[in-house]
Amino acid sequence: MKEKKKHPFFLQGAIPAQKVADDLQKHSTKTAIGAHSIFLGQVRSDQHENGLVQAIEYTAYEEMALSKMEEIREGLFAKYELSCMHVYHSLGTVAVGEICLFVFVSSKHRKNAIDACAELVELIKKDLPIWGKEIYTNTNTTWKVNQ
Amino acid sequence: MKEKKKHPFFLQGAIPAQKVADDLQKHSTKTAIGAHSIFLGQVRSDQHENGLVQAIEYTAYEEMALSKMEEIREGLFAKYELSCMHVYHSLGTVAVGEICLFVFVSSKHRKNAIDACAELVELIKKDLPIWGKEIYTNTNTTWKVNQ
Amino acid sequence: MKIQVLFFGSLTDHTRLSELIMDLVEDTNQLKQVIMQSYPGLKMAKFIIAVNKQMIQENTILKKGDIVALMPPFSGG
Amino acid sequence: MKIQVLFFGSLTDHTRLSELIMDLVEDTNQLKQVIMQSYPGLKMAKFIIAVNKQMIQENTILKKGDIVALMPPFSGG
Repeated sequence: MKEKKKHPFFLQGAIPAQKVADDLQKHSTKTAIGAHSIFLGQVRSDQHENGLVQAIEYTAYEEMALSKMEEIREGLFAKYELSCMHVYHSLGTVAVGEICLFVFVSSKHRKNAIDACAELVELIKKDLPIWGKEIYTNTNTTWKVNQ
Repeated sequence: MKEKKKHPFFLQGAIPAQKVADDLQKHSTKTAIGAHSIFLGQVRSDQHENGLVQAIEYTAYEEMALSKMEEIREGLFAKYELSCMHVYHSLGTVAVGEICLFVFVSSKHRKNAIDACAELVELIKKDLPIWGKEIYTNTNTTWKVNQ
Repeated sequence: MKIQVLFFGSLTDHTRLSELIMDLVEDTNQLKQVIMQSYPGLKMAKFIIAVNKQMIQENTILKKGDIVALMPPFSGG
Repeated sequence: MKIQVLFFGSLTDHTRLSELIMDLVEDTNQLKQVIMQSYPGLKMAKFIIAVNKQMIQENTILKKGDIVALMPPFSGG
């Protein structure tokens, strides 16, 4: 564990695009870093038989998600040579076109950041107790299913 | 080719962190996008036998790089289902801690964006006629060698 | 002390509540039986169980104060 | 019309120039010979050649107006 500072993991509502620039800027003093790999999840306006998605409402088993996220984080720091890792997930309503997931992994050489970021995104989808409910323009709702 | 608009590929000096937020924000109206994969290259303060890196000075065979980049772009659009792809590389001097490469790939589902972004970064390093000269704090210089 | 049961995601469409307190039962299999009597909609639902934030695969003995979470497939991200 | 020769990256440490115009030569092998006579430092340098922005692997016939680039290993990104 190279970094001890605690960030919140869950953010209420959409993650502002500006946060990506602000967080990136903070890393300019970490001059051992050579590569940043970032993943952003954006809410899509999917057309389902029940209607057109206009937002997703996220809920979570927060305590379990945080403890599971800590496990994932430690596993990836053990597996890859990383400088730092930051992850944010929305809770509550995120409208179409807005960001609901922000994953940010930095390392000295690119391969570690890229591979760890890709693996982290899969683990977040697979292992974290978070649920999205799709809200349609016609006010119908359906629980999201991950692919 | 889903996108025809032409961006510059080479930017003079460092790429501002703010550009990442601005470019991301522009994609909020593209509501078919579900995933953005971003890679950023940051200049490291490596310690070499000749000294401590304080900046990299980039030069390129610009015409060839642009034509090669167009080939790479078309190849990736043919191979992956992508919504858009933006790439920026610095020319001239980029100081330690600053960004010299910004790769931004978006798609409906995450796998395409993540895989295409990773492949694109490798192709940029391998196939584009760009050279970095490391400038040391003691004013020595050495030509960078990619790993 | 009793057992706290948490419901998440689509399961709350069947239970209309996200949390309940029930008397101690033997194990998670018995807990499922009791819960499904009250909320028969859960019989058709797909879910996994966590006891004290640890996912379990098999029937698990319960003790006073345990927190049992019923969770449908995750869909974060 | 002659041939334009471009030098990039570390090669310019040997040539002290980034571009020169020379009389037409037969092919890229002959071009290398001529260039290396003027800039013997290039004999030890590792480089690849592009003719009109296309990388070449083998000796290539040159014609008037061709642009030949001598490029050391790339180190962008």
